[in-house]
Amino acid sequence: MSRTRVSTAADAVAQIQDGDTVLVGGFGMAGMPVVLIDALIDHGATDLTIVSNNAGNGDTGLAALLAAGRVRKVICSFPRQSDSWVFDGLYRAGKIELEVVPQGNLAERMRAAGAGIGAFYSPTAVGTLLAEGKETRTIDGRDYLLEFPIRGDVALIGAHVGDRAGNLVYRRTARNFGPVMAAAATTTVAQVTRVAEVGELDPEAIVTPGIYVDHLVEVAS
Amino acid sequence: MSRTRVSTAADAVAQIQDGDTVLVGGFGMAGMPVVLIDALIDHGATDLTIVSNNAGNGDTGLAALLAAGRVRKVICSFPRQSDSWVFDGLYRAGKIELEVVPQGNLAERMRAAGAGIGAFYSPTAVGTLLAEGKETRTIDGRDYLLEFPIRGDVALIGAHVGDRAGNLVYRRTARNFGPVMAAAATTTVAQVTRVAEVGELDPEAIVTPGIYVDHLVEVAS
Amino acid sequence: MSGPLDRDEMARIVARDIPDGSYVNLGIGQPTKVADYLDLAGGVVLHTENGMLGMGPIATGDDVDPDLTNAGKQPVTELPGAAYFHHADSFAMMRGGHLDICIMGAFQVSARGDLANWHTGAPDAIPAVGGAMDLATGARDVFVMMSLFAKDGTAKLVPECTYPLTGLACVSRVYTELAIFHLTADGVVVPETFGIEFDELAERLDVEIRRPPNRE
Amino acid sequence: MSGPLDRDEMARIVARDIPDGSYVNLGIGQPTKVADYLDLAGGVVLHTENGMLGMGPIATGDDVDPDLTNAGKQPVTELPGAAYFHHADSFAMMRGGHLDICIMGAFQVSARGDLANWHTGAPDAIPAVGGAMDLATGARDVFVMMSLFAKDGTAKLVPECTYPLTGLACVSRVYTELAIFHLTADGVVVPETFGIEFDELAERLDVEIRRPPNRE
Repeated sequence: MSRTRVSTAADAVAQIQDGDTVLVGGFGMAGMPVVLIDALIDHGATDLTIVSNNAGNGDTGLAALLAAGRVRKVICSFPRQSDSWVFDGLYRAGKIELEVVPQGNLAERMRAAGAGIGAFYSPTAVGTLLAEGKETRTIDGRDYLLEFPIRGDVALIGAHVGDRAGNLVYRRTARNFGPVMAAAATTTVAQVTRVAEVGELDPEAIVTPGIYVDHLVEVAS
Repeated sequence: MSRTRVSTAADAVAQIQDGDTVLVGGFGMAGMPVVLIDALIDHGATDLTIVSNNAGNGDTGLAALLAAGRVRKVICSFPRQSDSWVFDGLYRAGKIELEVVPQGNLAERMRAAGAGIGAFYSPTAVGTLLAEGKETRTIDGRDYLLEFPIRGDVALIGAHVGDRAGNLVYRRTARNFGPVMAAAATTTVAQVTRVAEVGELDPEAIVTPGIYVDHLVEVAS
Repeated sequence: MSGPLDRDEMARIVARDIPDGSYVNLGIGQPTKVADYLDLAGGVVLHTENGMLGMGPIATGDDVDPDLTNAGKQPVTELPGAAYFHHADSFAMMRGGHLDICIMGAFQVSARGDLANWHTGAPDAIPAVGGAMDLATGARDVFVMMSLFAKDGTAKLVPECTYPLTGLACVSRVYTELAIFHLTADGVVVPETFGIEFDELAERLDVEIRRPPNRE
Repeated sequence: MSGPLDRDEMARIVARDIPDGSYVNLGIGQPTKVADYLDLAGGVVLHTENGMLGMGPIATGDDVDPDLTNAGKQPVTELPGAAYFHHADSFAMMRGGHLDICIMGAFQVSARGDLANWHTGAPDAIPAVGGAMDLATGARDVFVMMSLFAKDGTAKLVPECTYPLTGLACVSRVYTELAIFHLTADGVVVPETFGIEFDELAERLDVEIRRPPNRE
């Protein structure tokens, strides 16, 4: 019924090219596609731009991707954390580019990419350092900044269950960036704890329709 | 747990003022809040702006509101239908104002109102009669029109089940404009077939969180 | 084919040209019939802009549910794997370029792919656009199904549309009872005709047409 | 009150001032503690920007679920009536003005309500903003909880912020261990002090403060 394929992690990330923009889901560990990130490290693509809420924690996952020297630029809302020493070191050494985007603008810019919106006016960050270089406009007496879409070549997200048509449901706050990133990328890979048969999921409760999902990778939950 | 109240239709529409903008859900009869529209007719508010996909069918519902002379302006995507004789007559007699908005721009303009977006660039309608008077901008080689939010003073929508905290679920394609209008209006009234206790609805499957819903009106299904 | 296509044959030909795995939106009217010739269980997923993927055939009898309709407000059915979403999400899906093909009727299509299908331009007409402009702009490919000539005998595939436009340079193919037209960067290519010779077709149109490259 | 408030007393005072039925977002750190003094079962609904309404207290023991955290990534619980949504919907809710109150910490707040809480401005600091700017702009009311004086003794309620701003004219109230400040169009009003006389407080601040109108 759809083009979605059930793939191994290695096959699903095989098409990622050097220089690609990769959207990586998750907020903390909730929704973090750890198996897909490990596959991306093994895959070897480099010169990547990573869009994610954070810039890696500890020494695994995104931090390991950064440590391997594969990332040219990070677009995120909150790079600096108690355990973000890999990113911190690269940044202070001038070895990685950083674009800090307020969390809501980050989500909305990806939402715009998926929704075919050319740009939008957001009130967030008006009058701050993060407004520098952005076009401003007063609408009905309120000031806004012009924000442009963030598109991904590939999105790597974590979901709960996916059916063979690619429909996804999430669990609790692990939903976070998944639905937005799935729509914002040319190719979307979802790590799920179970692949269900078509028709198993409640059509009223599907959060990401299969049209947005190219690969399902089943992982141990 | 919330401010949502279970009300009669008459009480729920009592606050509507002359001159208000009222968002009315539904696509055809699916999701049409017929009981609330009848209550609005009885209430008597006039000089209204109605935002809805269509401009009334037959002689009941929105058409009856129009026939009663209560509507100054209609903002919709598709006024002209085989049974839209009430609107057609008023329009041809110059007794009602019409703003035709492409269906997707209509939905997105209300979404922007609910989401605090000041304006956005849409590719829809570029180069058409409906682009007249709109600001255009070329972004990455593609042309867009600047579209502004449509806010409602009140939204009248139809949903399936609502819990006492105001959380709503819908049925099938009756969902249509409901979630978008609920967020775009200062006050939202939802007609539901059943009021459930708090905790009955699956938190993963709630489509409109109670924060957007002020009144629930239970009607026979 | 021995003669011009009837409506069912046109629907079948359009369905034949839709690749398996496509996400497709069928416009109101004639395009709705294409569903009858698609493999909805195994191949093609239908989108309806009022908020659904996985739409099935028209519903009849006990299957009719007033909460489940297509964009033409006809009762339809739900297939396994279906998903529902609200209007803003539905048009985001469309505008964001996620639908492969949308099929619409038309008053006129220009050789460059401009589409006119929402407004006759008559001074007393009440304008009504629905989702046509969103679909024209949003779908990756727009196929038009229409009769090639209007009732007054004038061609509806034209050098420039005279009716108000729905979208600019958006149509990639036009299916008519007499021929299929591919609107390409290299001009209007006619891969098939039905009950008419290419030369006669060329004669009756103001738009320059070509045979496919491999037959030239 | 006999002396300056401790952290628990501050949290209790803030909770006291939140009307029943409010939708509230609690920032990371000190504001999280306010939850302990709110009637979450009957009165106030907590929003967490990672995608939830109806958040309950911090989870412990068997209730810990790695898929259920607050914005500070601490495990939390779900209350009856909770709803989940994705990040764009969550920040749309915030940016669209649907949250009644958000409570945040601060480095500095100006008399006009400018907020500085994301960046020390130190040249080697790595900037990280999270959702602070979205919350500052989006919530109808922003309450700040902070100590009134920095470790070096300088006041954090200032005529003009010297730290990089998070939002302009967004803070409506400041809760500190020594006093509550309402930032109004008519100036900074102090309805309550804790362990300090009004006149001494006025003496120690560069911001002009007033007693509430009915006590003047």
